[in-house]
Amino acid sequence: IEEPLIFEQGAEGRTGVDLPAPPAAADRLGGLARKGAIGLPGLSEPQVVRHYTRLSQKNFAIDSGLYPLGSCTMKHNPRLNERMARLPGFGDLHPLQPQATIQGALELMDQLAHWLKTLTGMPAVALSPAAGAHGELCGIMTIRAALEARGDMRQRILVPESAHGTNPATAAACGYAVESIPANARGRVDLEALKAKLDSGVAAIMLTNPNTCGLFESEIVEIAEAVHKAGAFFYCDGANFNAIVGRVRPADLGIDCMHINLHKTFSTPHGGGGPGSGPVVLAESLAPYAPLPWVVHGPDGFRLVEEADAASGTAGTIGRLKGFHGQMGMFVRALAYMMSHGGDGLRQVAEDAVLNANYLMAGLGDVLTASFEGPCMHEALFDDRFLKDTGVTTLDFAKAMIDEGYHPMTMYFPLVVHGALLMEPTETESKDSLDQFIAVIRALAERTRQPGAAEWFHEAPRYTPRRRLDETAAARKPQLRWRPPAVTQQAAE
Amino acid sequence: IEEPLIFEQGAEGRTGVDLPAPPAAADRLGGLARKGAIGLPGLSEPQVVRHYTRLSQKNFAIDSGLYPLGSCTMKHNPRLNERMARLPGFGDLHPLQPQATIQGALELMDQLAHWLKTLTGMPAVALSPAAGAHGELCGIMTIRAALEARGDMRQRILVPESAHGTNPATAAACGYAVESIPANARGRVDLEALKAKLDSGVAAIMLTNPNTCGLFESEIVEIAEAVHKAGAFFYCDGANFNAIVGRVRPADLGIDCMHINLHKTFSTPHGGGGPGSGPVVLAESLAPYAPLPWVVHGPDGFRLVEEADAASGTAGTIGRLKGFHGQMGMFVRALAYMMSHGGDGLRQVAEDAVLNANYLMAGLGDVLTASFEGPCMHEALFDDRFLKDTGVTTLDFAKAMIDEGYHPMTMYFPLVVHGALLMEPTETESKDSLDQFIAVIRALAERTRQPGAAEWFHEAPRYTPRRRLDETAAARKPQLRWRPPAVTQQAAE
Amino acid sequence: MRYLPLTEADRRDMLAAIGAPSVDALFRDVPEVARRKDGLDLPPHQGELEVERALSAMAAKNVAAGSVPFFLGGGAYRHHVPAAVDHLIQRGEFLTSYTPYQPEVTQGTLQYLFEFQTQVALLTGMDVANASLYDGATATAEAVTMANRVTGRRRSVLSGSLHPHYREVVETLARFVGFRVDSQPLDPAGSEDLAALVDGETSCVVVQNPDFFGRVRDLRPLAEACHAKGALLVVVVTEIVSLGALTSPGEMGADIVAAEGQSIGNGLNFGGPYVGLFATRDRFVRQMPGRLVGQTVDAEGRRGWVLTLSTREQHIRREKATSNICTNSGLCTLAFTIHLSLLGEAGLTQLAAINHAKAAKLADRLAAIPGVTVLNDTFFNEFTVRLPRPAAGIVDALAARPIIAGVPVSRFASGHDDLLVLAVTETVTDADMDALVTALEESLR
Amino acid sequence: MRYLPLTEADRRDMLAAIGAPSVDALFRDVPEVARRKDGLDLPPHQGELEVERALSAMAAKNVAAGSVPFFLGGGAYRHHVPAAVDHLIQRGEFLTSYTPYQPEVTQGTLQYLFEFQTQVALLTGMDVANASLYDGATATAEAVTMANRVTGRRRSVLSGSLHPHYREVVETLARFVGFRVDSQPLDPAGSEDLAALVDGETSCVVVQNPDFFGRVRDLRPLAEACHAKGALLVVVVTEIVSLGALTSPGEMGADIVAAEGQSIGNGLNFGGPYVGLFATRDRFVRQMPGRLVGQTVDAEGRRGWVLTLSTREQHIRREKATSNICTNSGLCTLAFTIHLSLLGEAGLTQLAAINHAKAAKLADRLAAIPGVTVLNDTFFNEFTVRLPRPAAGIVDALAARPIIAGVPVSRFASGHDDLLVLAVTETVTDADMDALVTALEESLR
Repeated sequence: IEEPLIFEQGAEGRTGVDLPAPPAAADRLGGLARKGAIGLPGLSEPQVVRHYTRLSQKNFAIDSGLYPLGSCTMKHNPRLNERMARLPGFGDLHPLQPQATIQGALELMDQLAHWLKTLTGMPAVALSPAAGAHGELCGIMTIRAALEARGDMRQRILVPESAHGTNPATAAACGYAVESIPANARGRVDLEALKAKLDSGVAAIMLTNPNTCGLFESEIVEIAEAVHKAGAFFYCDGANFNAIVGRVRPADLGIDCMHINLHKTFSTPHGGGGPGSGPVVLAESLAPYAPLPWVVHGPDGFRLVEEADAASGTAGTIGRLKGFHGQMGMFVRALAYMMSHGGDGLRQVAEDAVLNANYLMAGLGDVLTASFEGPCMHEALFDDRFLKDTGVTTLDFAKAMIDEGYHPMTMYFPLVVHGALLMEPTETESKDSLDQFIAVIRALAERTRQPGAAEWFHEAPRYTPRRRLDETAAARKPQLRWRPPAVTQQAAE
Repeated sequence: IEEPLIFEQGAEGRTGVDLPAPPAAADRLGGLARKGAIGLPGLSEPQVVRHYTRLSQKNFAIDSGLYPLGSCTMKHNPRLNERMARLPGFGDLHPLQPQATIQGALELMDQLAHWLKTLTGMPAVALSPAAGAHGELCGIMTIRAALEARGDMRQRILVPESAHGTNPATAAACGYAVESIPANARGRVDLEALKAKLDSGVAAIMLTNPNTCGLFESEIVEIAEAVHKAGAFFYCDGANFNAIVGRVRPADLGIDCMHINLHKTFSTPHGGGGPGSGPVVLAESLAPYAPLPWVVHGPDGFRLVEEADAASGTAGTIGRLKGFHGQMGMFVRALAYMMSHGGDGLRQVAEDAVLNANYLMAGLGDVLTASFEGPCMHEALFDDRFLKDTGVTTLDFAKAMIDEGYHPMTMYFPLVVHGALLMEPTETESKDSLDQFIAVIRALAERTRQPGAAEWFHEAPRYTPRRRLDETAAARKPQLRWRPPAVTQQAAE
Repeated sequence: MRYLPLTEADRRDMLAAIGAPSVDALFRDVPEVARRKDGLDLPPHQGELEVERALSAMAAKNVAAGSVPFFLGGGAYRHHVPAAVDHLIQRGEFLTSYTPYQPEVTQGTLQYLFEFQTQVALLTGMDVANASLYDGATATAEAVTMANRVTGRRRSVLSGSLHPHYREVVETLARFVGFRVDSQPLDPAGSEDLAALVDGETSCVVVQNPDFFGRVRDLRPLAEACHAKGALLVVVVTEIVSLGALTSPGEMGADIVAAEGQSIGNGLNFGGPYVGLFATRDRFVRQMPGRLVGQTVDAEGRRGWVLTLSTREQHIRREKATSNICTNSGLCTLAFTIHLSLLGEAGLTQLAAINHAKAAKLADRLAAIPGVTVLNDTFFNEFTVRLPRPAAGIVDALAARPIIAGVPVSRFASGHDDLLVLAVTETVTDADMDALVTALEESLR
Repeated sequence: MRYLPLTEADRRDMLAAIGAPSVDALFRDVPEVARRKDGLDLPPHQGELEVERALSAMAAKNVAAGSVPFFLGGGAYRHHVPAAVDHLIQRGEFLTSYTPYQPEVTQGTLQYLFEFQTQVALLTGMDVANASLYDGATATAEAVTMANRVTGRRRSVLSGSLHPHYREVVETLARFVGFRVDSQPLDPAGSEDLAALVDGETSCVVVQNPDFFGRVRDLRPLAEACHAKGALLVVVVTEIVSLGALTSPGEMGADIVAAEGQSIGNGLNFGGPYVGLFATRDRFVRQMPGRLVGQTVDAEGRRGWVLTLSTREQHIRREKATSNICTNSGLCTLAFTIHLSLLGEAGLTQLAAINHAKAAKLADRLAAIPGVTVLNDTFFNEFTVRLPRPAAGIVDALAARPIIAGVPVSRFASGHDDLLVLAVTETVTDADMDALVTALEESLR
């Protein structure tokens, strides 16, 4: 069933809200009242509800099935958390209310900070970053501030080949030159290559651990020592914290700074691409540079410190990173998740996530081609050697999975292996679900060897609302908004 | 995608809830503690959420598209009403709380009663019936009580051929003999035939108006007069009140008693078959017999009268029909709906419902075969003459509509025409939606004339989670519950 | 008018297409005398904000159960319902669909009803259950008329410890349908001898377990007595969570179980909508009221579900139907099924154990108050106490503190002014119990 | 552990299949020093009821905006959001899906983002908008860095009437990225001459409209001044509803619009998550940060949508990306789009008219209080008053009544202790205004 755009369904004067007449009053708009129409369509509530219901039916989601998107931690999103975030005392609270009226909100932030600090072993946390990449920005800025404070103007940041794209982008955004560190044959950072690059010009290393190959950086303690010895800082991308939460504290690995994606490890919903939340835990050496605002205990309860000021110890702050105080709605959800699991449950989360990934690895290792030797952590990385000479690409294989009722895994990432297939089942998949998935993937893998396979796979997906879409055409002549037909016609002439 | 039963997904010891350990205490179960297992499956929350999400995806609903099920009034269900019903002051209120703690609830019931009485012109309303058929029971009981009170033990109830099955079933359940009244060529009750049956043995007539052919009973005033002259009561099935709400008051037609399906006219959600709510409005002559409880104004605010008692004027009551006080959750939704529309909006509801049905009639009249002339009310009735000699049945035609993205209309009802197709678009469909529907139905109607049509239609639906299901097999050897495979096997031996 | 998609222009165009001069012309069959030209005396339409404000103001005049220490049962129980339940039942595909008459596009509804039927059969220990009735009270009335049909007899015996509302609903039906009901007097002492009342004319005995006072009964002797005389035993359960701890009615010999399912998945809702559970033996299935879902196969041989045995129902059989019932409690049924799926075997039995243990704790604490005695030797999560003063006054006094202390038996019948029925669920905290005990002690001083 | 489906038996079986002796063995790559044998000092797992209770207790320590007369704006506005919005965004297919990298199974997300982009472009009067950023403040910072890229210059001028948080976020970024920011001093008088500050080194001027004090500005002269010097005009909007009443930034010559979209579809949420709107001219599109959805066709020629121009983005370009942004505000975007679809042209313009008229009414009432002056000649739904005493103390005193009276300017900068910024939306009633006026009169007595 085709679903037109809202702009193609509107009628003049129709609306999906009923509003009272405005009280009569002289206009104070200083002559700047809008003159022309905006161009928004008019729809009734039934039309809007049906439209977005139908759109939703064109989406795959965790709620519909296994979503093994590597590096994204597509785990179950508890509905309790949604309910808690909507309590009027949280959801209907203005960020600029007087402090006496927001004590519960500050308590919640303080509690969340306590959990994050305990789980990471770090003494401080900055809650305001809005997402993982924003947390990276925060972390690199605190590192730069710390270096500046000691008069040390270093210029380079080291990033492994396998890193998320945000890592080099962040380093560059903060004005650093980015240098790549190669991986060794075991899929880890090459320690010797790293040491070779470490000198007094290096501000930091940015490392993901467990790394994007789904492997624990087994020499991480040695890396930390080398980095610190060179006077640099150790930034950790915490995107994969899910694999070790409750079992390993980043502080014990020598990490100075790490962002945590609440939407991954602590299950705030991905929501079609956001909002996220990326608090950053900081070592003692970086804590003084944390961004504003800070939540502190005052004589009258909790207090928000919003201005840099020596009295409150915030003089070193890098300043403000975001309007207001952070992604409160996500804080509530994450804390509800943590309290539900408890310390014991979070440890079990890591164990089951790792167990599930290794079970996939074991179940698929003989039909796909695992890139590195086992055991993996929370995700299983394969490359496309098993597709050699079949004419089937990683992309084709992924699209065929869609027709079998699964969302594809992450493809072509990390870059360190060829035609990567990165599968992260997460701990909220049952064994039954994994068994079914393994059976389907095995059948597909076998099918790649059959005659006509290349064509068959290349035609996939067949049963989706849309077949493969022409991305090249989209980029070549971008149509980024709807325009009324008349205008389109003019443009075409 | 196949979705197993929950019983096929369970594992021992797994659960979707976390409960604290019970406090230690000696068992007071008198030796009747459960010994064996119940046999319930254990599932985690992620499994349960995914299971019921997937099941929902196998359903058609108003939110997914036009649902022109005649006589059912499948109109838009506003989400505001859901929110209101969940306010803790309504949703988390126990029916037996002290009266001082439920004044708002009683006020709401009083308000709802006021709206229903004003819209129908009737002086009293009984709120407790749980659904339309329950309301019929209530109405016929009050009629019987009124007759008994005057020592008049009549034995028969007249019901038109076109009536809903609940009408004769209700009359029979109250111990009445049911006599059928034929329809005339205009699809209305045959007034002369009715008069011929009216005598001192007739307790009541049960009439639906607008009737199930979608027509207004144009001689209804004459019918009422004849009924009353015979000393009988006039019961109206108010299932189709949606067509006239705000424009016609049943009291002005001479009706003594009418149930109102809140889930139809006032848009409480149908919910896959319930719950409904069927308040009954009563004329002065029947009001003293209304069921308990009554909401009355007392010196300290509102009061629930729960026992028959002369002091409160409830001595004549037929008694209690349902546990507690009625479908409160539905009352809240219905009142929210009424307040949203207001008197003006409800009148517009009737007008648009009738306009939409007539538009369908006009758009389809030349390709389908309309059963009766003239403007219809809120639904358009066709019969299967247009399918003559095509080998396609009404059922086949309906199933083909499913593949086009529509829920079928009501079929084979009312019984007064052959192979009925009864379409009720409701007022919440847009003109665009109707135009699209008309185009699809026209194309299908044309297709019935093409070679191979019989087979093509008979194979429909093709694109549904299931093709046509074998209802005969289901009824012949009913399997009404799941049993563990071992037991099934034994039974098969 | 936010719910009405037609614009004035649409209306004009549509009238033209129809060939009608005006909307009034479409209403020409309405007798002149009944055509309302002007509006009714009702307020005009309002926006969401205004409606929400008005209804919220009404809601705020009530004392929500969750906002106070709360000990009310009496046929409706306050349990914690997981957030996932309400989330799922609000999905439009469930909320806004109709009775699953078109099975190809309603397999979702049909499958959960089949799961529901199985869950109810398992819980009650019966062979088969229907897809729900309105509530426990109407289910009980349907059980009696079904027993009449099955036995061809027209006399039923109702226990004096049956919930008074249930008794009244059966009596109302009996009066108008025309069968005989022997209702026993309210029986707080538990001394009635129902077996002795069964005779060759008796279609059924109706008994509640745990009963209205909370007492747990061994129904096996009664079942034997009924069966010996050709009568059926109808067992009523108002607190379905009790079946997580107690021997099921089926195991004790029930022929029909009529129960209130509100406790699982459904809120208090001031008394409705609730969900009537109805289960029986295989051999009586064709005399059952209400909707039934059965398993079958589709044209390609795949398992699927349909409504079945509808030849019992009013839309087919009209005046010969087993019941006039047409609507079930669909969405409440779904809530029940989802909540029970979340609980599972382990969860339900533990939930029942918590309810029982907490009730025992409160019973012991109340028994320690001078002048207060606990009536029940046995109970599940509800019990009755005898107070030294009329319970109704004490309940009202405590409501002002505010504590909702329970239901005074005098609300239903005179002669038992000193009795108070209290329920304790998992939602009751130790602090709630402290508050009640303190308040009660103070009010008895 | 209700969220974890593996049973102990599953874990045993799976370890056997893997060939690992224990789960510990799977963690063998973790250095010994970092393996935690024992649990952390954190409470154990809890059930829903317990978590709900604990968090509800925290929430109850806050004063919810809707529970009191409420006049706070300052970058976040309390509007009524229709119930359908929250219902729809909670559908699992939206809530629990990821960034739409696989377009075949995410057409739902892609289509609403395309609708969102169009809505934002229409509202702001710009050619093109992206699929959202984190919030208005970070969008403003991205606008400045984009202007730097487009112009190849590294000096930006920030108006003194820009929201102080927005200014601070730009300054933080400037410090670490290394560009120059000329922030003007806080300008309640509206006397700054930004045009005079534009020079040949200026990449952009950033100005808010309505500004932080609520004032409505004609930006056309400033736009001309900017363009004459080759600089871009960045217009910031914190109250997007204002565009239902005001001439759009696009019409006044803006090159980039950075706005906060919270007002439409999204609750206050104590400051986040919100939704940053970002719109610009067609010619700058390849310098835009953030995700973009574009129209295309599928293999069968049917219209469809994909993420496009991702060669600007970090996952492709890594250190050469236009921004490091990876996450947008997907679900907030959806809420925005649904709410704006419900409003439509008629609804938004009327909503804006109501906001404006109510604000005018309150401004007139406050101006009538002796000692109080209204600073603004022009405003939309927010304005600033000068009080005869420090505003912060008055706000705190009124909060105790409880009335949330607005934001004292002293919260952001010293030297303006007597200024109070108040916002009035459609949710403010006459009774709320009465309460504020009375309370203010009393506190000034």
